[in-house]
Amino acid sequence: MLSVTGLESGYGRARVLFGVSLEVGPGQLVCVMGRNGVGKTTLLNTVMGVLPATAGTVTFDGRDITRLKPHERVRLGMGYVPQGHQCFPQLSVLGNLLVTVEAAKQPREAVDEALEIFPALRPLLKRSAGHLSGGQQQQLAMARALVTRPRMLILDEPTEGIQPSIILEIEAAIERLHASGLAVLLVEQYLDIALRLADTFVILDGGHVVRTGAAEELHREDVQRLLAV
Amino acid sequence: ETATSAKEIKVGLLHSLSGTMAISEVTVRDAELLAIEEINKAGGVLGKQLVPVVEDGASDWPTFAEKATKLIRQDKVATVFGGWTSASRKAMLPVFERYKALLWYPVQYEGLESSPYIFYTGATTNQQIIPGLDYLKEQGKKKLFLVGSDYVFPRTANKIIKAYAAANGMEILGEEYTPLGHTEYSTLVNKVMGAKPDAVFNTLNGDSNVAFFKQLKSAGATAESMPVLSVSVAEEEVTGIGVDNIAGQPVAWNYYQTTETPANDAFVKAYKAKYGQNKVTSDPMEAGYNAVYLWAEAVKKAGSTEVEAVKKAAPGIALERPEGLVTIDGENQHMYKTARIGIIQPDGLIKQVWDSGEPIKPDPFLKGYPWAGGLAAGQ
Amino acid sequence: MIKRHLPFAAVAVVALVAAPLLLEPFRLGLLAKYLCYAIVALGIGLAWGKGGMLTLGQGVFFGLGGYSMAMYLKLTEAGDGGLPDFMVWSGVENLPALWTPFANPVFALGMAVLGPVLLALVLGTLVFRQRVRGAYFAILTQALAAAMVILLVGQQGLTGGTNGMTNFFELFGQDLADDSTQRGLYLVVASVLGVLYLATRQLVNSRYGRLLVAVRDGEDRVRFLGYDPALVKTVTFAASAGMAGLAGALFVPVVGIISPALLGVVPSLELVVAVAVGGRHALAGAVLGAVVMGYAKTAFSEQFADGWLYLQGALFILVMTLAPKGIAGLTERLRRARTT
Amino acid sequence: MLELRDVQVVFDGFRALDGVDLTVPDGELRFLIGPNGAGKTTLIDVITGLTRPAAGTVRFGGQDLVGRKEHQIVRLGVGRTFQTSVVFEELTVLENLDLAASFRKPLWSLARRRKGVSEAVEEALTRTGLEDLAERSAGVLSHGQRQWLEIGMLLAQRPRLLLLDEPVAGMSKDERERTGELLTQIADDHTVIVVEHDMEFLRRHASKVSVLHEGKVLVEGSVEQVSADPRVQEVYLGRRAGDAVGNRP
Amino acid sequence: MTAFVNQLPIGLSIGAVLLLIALGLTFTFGQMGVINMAHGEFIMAGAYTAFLLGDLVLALPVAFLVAGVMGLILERAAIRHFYGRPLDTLLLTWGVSLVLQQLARDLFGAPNVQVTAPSWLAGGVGILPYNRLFIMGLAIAGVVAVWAYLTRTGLGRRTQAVVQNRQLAATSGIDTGRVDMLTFFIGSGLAGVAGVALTLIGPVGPALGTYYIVDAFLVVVAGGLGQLRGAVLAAIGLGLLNSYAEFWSDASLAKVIVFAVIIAFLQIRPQGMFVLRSRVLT
Ligand SMILES: Nc1ncnc2c1ncn2[C@@H]1O[C@H](COP(=O)(O)OP(=O)(O)OP(=O)(O)O)[C@@H](O)[C@H]1O
Ligand SMILES: Nc1ncnc2c1ncn2[C@@H]1O[C@H](COP(=O)(O)OP(=O)(O)OP(=O)(O)O)[C@@H](O)[C@H]1O
Ligand SMILES: NC(N)=O
Ligand SMILES: [Mg+2]
Ligand SMILES: [Mg+2]
Repeated sequence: MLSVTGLESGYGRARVLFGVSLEVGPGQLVCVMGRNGVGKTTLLNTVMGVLPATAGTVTFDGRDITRLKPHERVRLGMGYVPQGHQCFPQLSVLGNLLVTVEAAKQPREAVDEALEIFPALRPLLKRSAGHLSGGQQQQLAMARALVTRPRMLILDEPTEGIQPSIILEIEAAIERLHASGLAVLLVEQYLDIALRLADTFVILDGGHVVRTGAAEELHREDVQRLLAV
Repeated sequence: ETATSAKEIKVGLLHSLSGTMAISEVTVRDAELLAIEEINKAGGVLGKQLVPVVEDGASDWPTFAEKATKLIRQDKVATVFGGWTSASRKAMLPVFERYKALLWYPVQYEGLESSPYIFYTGATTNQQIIPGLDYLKEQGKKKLFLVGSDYVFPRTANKIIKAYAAANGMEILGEEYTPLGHTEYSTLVNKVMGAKPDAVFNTLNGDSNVAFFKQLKSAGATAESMPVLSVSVAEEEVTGIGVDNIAGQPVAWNYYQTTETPANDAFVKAYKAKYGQNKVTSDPMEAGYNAVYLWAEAVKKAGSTEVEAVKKAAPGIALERPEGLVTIDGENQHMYKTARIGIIQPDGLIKQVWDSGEPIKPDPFLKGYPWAGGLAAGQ
Repeated sequence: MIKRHLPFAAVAVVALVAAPLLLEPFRLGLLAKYLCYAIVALGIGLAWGKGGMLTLGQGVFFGLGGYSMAMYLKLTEAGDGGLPDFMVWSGVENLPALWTPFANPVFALGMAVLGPVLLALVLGTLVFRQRVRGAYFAILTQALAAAMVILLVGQQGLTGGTNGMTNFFELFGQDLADDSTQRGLYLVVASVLGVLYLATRQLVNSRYGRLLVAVRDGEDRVRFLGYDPALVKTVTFAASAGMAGLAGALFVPVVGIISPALLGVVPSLELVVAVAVGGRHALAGAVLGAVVMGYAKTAFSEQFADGWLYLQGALFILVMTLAPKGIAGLTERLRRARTT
Repeated sequence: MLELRDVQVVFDGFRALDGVDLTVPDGELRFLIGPNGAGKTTLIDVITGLTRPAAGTVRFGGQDLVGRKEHQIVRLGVGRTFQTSVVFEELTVLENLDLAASFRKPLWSLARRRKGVSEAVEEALTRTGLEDLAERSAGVLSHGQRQWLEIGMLLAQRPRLLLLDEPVAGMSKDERERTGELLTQIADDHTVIVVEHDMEFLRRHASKVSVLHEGKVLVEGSVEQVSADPRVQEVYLGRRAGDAVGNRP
Repeated sequence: MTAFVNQLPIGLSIGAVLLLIALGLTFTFGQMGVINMAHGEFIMAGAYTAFLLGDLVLALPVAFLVAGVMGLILERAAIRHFYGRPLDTLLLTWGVSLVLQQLARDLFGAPNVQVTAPSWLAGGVGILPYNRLFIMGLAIAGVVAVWAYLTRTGLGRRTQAVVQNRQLAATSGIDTGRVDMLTFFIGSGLAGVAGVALTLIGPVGPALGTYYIVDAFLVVVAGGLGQLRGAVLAAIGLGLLNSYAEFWSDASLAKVIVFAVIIAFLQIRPQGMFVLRSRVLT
């Protein structure tokens, strides 16, 4: 479904990714792991077109999307939850969802579906998103990605700053979405969750893929060693 | 390299070609260029062609000073024709005095000045403002309201008007100034209407006139119910204000496009031929046009473009100009000029309704007016 | 160390030795004028480039400095008991009390710097303490410039109105019309600029400079580092105001006129634009920008009296779009390109 | 000692804090947990002067903190980090730390060039392991590295009371471990309050925990006590992971 | 006394003028964070459109288009490289304004031109001429339209999303480029409409824009950047203040008083009349 080959990118003259390749099959959940600063976010941003790729290609559904604008990728069915619980702070929670649903040209029901999955947002619908707590914003961000009815979800540390019970809910939600056939590209720091969810791992270090493999093939210790400082 | 090379004489033209004053000054520059072209066609001065060096004063007084310096020191022009606002003249004055160069200033102004290095070809107060006041008095307008732009010309003019009023049994009901470029006149109009004067004496300059007349008109004032005598609104400004808004109002000048002299027929024709049939001529344009001819005449008489020689030759030079006979006064380097009151016509031109009959001797310090005793103190 | 100061030394030699020898008096006078603007630009570079305070009202401080100096010059000229020329034609009969102390050159020069500094301190305290910043601050300072002009114009008897003050003859006994006086003035201006440049550079390279950058990029965060950003900004703003004031005081004898037109919205903006063109991130860029834009304005308007605004505007738009970091940013890029 | 009594914060009619009482003695490492939106960050905001409480008192070391400006509170020895890290991107890591360490110096003395590296900065660098990045500008740091830098800046400030808002969010397991050790060390001679959602981190490093819920302190106690509390399980922890997975459709 | 009472409607009508000239600015400023110094020249373009057409009513939509397209070109050619750097756009657009003024001078000549007001605008009720009432009506219509656009349409919401978080907007599926163009088109178009209205009361010349731009900015600042309700209240407040200050003193002093009051006001409401706070640190 998504296939990344030889991807390079960076910031100005500083290169961060050095030829990253990975594959997300239809309905597959691929988890990207790696220490802080290895380039996980950079990878996802490049896949989404927020950062231009300096080399390599990104294809989605067999189509080369390396040069497409971010919003075009969204309309092809890529839903993105960036790192750091971002939102449109001066729009209400509902406004945040509506603006996304409209931009992605999806019906209003998509909003209700997303709220099913994140019921904690219901009482907050009228509140300015900028006033929400960090955890609330993160749930909103997930919901916002869902209302575009993506065929593939790209999540950058979705559990960051979330209370344990909701982490479980988010995990359950990801699991459920995955089960329903959605492809997922996930960056996750909680090893347990990653191990429970992922079909395949990609471990990054210094902008290179140092290990990839199916979940079964990777031993917990192995992963831990690769992620150690 | 000097101004007078073998074949040509450089002269400077220094007006605002950009900024608020461009509205008025560009046309003066155009009239001066016309004069230069005509003189050159007629063989030039002392057998040499005049070459204009044009600079932009940019409606900014210090720029006038800088460009004047440049014209004098760098281009070494024989003389400069330039300026409109008194502020620009005051900025240039020290430059011309310092370098002992000549400036020809073409606009009516507030008087109380007489620089040995400036020739004033526009009216001084006794050739415009005082005749204007005489006219109002004659019309039985006893209560006046003074409206002006906030700078030296209107403020000084209004001082003179107040002194005149005190001496002539007139009453000043109010005196208001607005910044140059001001466009919101509803409050001022309300004040004027509230004061119920017999007439308004208007010394606004530039764009403000447009806003003032438009807003006065839409407040219901007409030339009959509220005559406004203007001293800085000429044919050119009438176009921008819109004839509808100002028709019927009186103005005071020395020249109108309609002034009937043979020289004027030629001037108007030549100007329209050069710049377009829909263009109008006005008093400051004519004064700028005259300035070039008067200087050329003085140069011929002196046989040289040398400043002191020209200054010496100038007094007494008398030429038939579009406004009639103009004579350079030897005492103060102002001109003898005929005062004229006109009424703005529906076609945008101005019809003369009164004139002084003969050129008036310039009296920049109003020495001939006893009531003006205190005004020129210290000069 | 020596290498770092080499460019500065080279520029200093050219400015102090070569320029007075090579340029004719009129051009040298113009250069002196640009250098006065460069002093203001240096202050803007400090306040805006380093401190993020886009001040669109720097002309006000420049003007306060200029008027202080002009008042002194007018009073020396009028002599004991005399009145400046414009007061005479404005109908003022006695010297206003405000004017009296300006007969003293030390007071006048002191006020040229202190006046702007005090005004900036008051204004800065008022607005920065209330966390007015960014575009708000820019527009407020612009309004300040507009209001200042109107105030000056309205007080004709006190300030000379729109005309401002002109017609100065001598400074400390030297004839201002004299070319040698003008040359001397040029050297003074150039030296003052050099000294201020070095001092400002020292300041931005110090911890204070880092703090200023921090305030620019994250005022709120700085609070939680234990600093009072309002104080840091106010002090910096006052320093830049002081520089503008000094520049104004030098400007008056050099150019021979001070008027409201020199300190309104447009000239204030022009100075900021010059800084942007030169490159606001580098102090040298600010200085360079003032000289380049000053020269460009003169050259364009002399060459194309009718359409020079096109060129001025176009030059500026081009620099801003093609080299957003200004000329200094370009040289920086060139240097990097060479080293890598 | 930090003492909060009946602190109330209201935003447009919404009660973010609804009578919080909290006492943290000197030298304690206190963890603060609670559901998203419980008011943890707001509580830190109140202590550090970013938010003004509608009612209640905040005292630290005998001083009343309410009504003081942010920088004045810092000068009393209270330092904090933010949930989303804010560092000065144009300055180097070293300069960021140096600035944090210098706030006690009078303003005029800052006008001198920095010479060398002060002890506090040196220590912050080693403790956060950012030595190699010292000369890099902070703008190029990744999310996690920024988090470290924030903690480093806090250390360089040498406060008496440290307030950390989710310091390990987004860190890998190993890094969390290192941060935990660092916090335990710091707590030896400082009072520390840490807001965290990572229960494993808590179990390893926390002794005393306060649970905030809907603007009130729900319970206080050891990690075990708190995690065993059914109310905490209900509002915060959720049911056991196994159950949750089992519940999925 | 009547003069005093008259100042009230006069103040309101000054406020309407201020609102009309600031509306487009509020829009681009608030929605895009762009401080457009060329706004005044878009106003001028609207006024010249009225001059060329000679029909005020027809000129309203045409001027909206003309100024809007000019804005569109400016946005595409230059401003889009400057998003997130409002202070730089301020300077850039100032350069543009210089060029446009000169262009007008070359196209239409330096002197003012005259736009004849339609005869049905002659006369008035009480102190208020019909043309002032017309401007008031136009201002109200403009405010309602902008308000409806921002709060009642998806486009408006998208516009807000882009200004609040450009990158997030893009990755949420919003075509930021199109939103920018549209926003700038509308903001500039509103300037064009203001320009048509101003032909009723002021000069029409190359410097037209410069007369109004500082006042327009003050409205925007006092209102709270880009806040529609703020702009409305600020315009009315400043209009009344202006009218009474000038009534008691003079036009010059009134401007200084207005400035002083704004500074004082910002001591109480530092971010303007209305401010949307967010918890995110700068
Ligand atoms: N805006 C930027 N400019 C320059 N360099 C950057 C920028 N953002 C990140 N980097 C650099 O790129 C590298 C990779 O950063 P990235 O954010 O992709 O890491 P990450 O793997 O997502 O880390 P984390 O787990 O902390 O989120 C970092 O080492 C950082 O130094
Ligand atoms: N400025 C504000 N205006 C309105 N509501 C606010 C504001 N600040 C916070 N809130 C609300 O107050 C509540 C407490 O927020 P706070 O950020 O303190 O939660 P938290 O406990 O830190 O949550 P998290 O763990 O998700 O970071 C939230 O419901 C939030 O929406
Ligand atoms: N002389 C004038 N009109 O300023
Ligand atoms: Mg990341
Ligand atoms: Mg929080």
